[in-house]
Amino acid sequence: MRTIELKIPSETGYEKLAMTLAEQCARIMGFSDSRVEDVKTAVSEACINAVEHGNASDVTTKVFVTMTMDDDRLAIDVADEGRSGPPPTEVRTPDLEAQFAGFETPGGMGLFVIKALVDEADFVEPELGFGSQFRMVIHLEPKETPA
Amino acid sequence: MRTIELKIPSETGYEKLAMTLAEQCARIMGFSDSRVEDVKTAVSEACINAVEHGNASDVTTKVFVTMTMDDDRLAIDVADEGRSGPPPTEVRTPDLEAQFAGFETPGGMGLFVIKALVDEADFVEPELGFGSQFRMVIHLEPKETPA
Amino acid sequence: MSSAIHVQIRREPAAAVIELHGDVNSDGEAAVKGAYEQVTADGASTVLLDLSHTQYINTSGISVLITVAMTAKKAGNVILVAGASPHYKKVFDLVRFSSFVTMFDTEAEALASLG
Amino acid sequence: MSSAIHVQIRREPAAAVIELHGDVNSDGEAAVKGAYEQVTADGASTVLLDLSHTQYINTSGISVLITVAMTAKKAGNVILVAGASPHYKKVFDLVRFSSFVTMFDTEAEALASLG
Ligand SMILES: Nc1ncnc2c1ncn2[C@@H]1O[C@H](COP(=O)(O)OP(=O)(O)O)[C@@H](O)[C@H]1O
Ligand SMILES: Nc1ncnc2c1ncn2[C@@H]1O[C@H](COP(=O)(O)OP(=O)(O)O)[C@@H](O)[C@H]1O
Repeated sequence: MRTIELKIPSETGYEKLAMTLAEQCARIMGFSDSRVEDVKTAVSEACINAVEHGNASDVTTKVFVTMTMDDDRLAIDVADEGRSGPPPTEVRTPDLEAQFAGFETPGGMGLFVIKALVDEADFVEPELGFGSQFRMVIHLEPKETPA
Repeated sequence: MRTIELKIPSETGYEKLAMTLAEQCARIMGFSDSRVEDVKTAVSEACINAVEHGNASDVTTKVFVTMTMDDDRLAIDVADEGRSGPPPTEVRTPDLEAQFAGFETPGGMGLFVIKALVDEADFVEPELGFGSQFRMVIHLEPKETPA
Repeated sequence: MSSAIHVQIRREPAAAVIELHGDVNSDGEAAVKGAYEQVTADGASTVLLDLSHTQYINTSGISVLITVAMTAKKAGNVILVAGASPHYKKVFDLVRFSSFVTMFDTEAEALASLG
Repeated sequence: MSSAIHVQIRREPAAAVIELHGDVNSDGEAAVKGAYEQVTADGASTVLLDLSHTQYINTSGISVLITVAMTAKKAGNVILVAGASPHYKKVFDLVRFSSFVTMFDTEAEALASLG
């Protein structure tokens, strides 16, 4: 097991540092190209949520990303400082009919996309002792032999 | 000013995560391609020293990399847990004559190369309170306009 | 720090083409909307969004695309989307964006479909 | 976690070529030395190290190259190095590795120099 930790500013755009790091970890573990893309999108969306919701875009806050590389799974935890209350307890399916009809503002797709792309995705007890921590787990399929 | 922190395992190979992160920071700041290569090599050598010397390759230790992006300079600190005594106070010029003649084991090029590639490179007071901390600073040349 | 979006506009016989370069995220809203408004003001009623030059689209970027597609639909214009990578095509399918706009693998296929 | 070095050996009329793929670091010592021993055992007295397929060389990797070049020199063999990027050429110059082996931009130039 190997652990990599990253701390980035609460500013959109910096999620790309977490994406690249997650990509490298996923490649080291031998994930397929398409699984690597899934990981990158999931990490990006989780970091943007941490910046915009969890940290309410407060520039004095940070986003904490921890990647745990195990033999058969990659866990990625994204933690924020909880500036906007507790995280949601359920994930809504985006209603594009309503959005296209103008009844709803376009958006609300992040958590739904993450849930669809990774094997496990849940808010967990924050190890920081405060804020929110979102954990994503991606399993290495037997066919994706580590390099 | 933006600060990015990375914590990696004490194992050669993982320096590549720090290299990629430093590369992204340098590109965001607008460094030229050749300067980006300098940064990558310097970070790689500093991390390998932290793993092999500072942490004596003890797998329970970590290497701590901090990138500080300022308007006109990128500072990269590489800290280790100081498992093999204090860091060197001077940098030797590698003697390739002696190495080719077989009088010296090939090696001892890392700090020398770092010093040549970056604008400032020194061991500084460790902010962790223990271990060694090596600081490298690379100035953004006026012609390298940020993107 | 993102590689800011920039748009390139081209007039093809069958459609106005808006190429999206850089990152497609929330910052891109003004640029993409502006390009749509420009080409329709210039008389285009069929607009092709070419995503083949972008490597990064997030869900905020998809919201921007939805907003433009919605504006087009309201005005009776046609929006086509081309050049999304297999990964982003999968994401568009997941959120069902692809049920509301017509997707093509390449710009050439999109233009050919217009006859 | 590094992308481990692997070598590919080719026999050209003027020299044995050892292509280094992957990362050139301390882990590569056995592979590079082994390749050198194999080609010289097969009769080559001129050996070309082709670095054009590697993206990452660190100073431990340079030490490996020095060791092989030293072994060659002792045995009266010739080592040529080709294909280093401008950045690594700069690093080779810094440590003066390039004063001890002959460097060429490309394998073709290196082979041509052998007449
Ligand atoms: N880290 C977080 N902390 C607090 N609330 C969150 C966090 N992540 C998501 N949320 C809440 O869940 C909602 C849905 O998030 P998401 O599906 O990513 O869509 P969007 O970010 O576009 O609203 C957000 O609007 C927000 O209220
Ligand atoms: N982080 C560090 N902590 C303790 N000693 C160090 C550290 N970095 C370098 N050194 C010392 O400086 C010497 C020279 O380092 P370097 O020039 O990188 O060459 P090499 O690592 O090949 O010996 C090392 O052999 C080691 O004794």
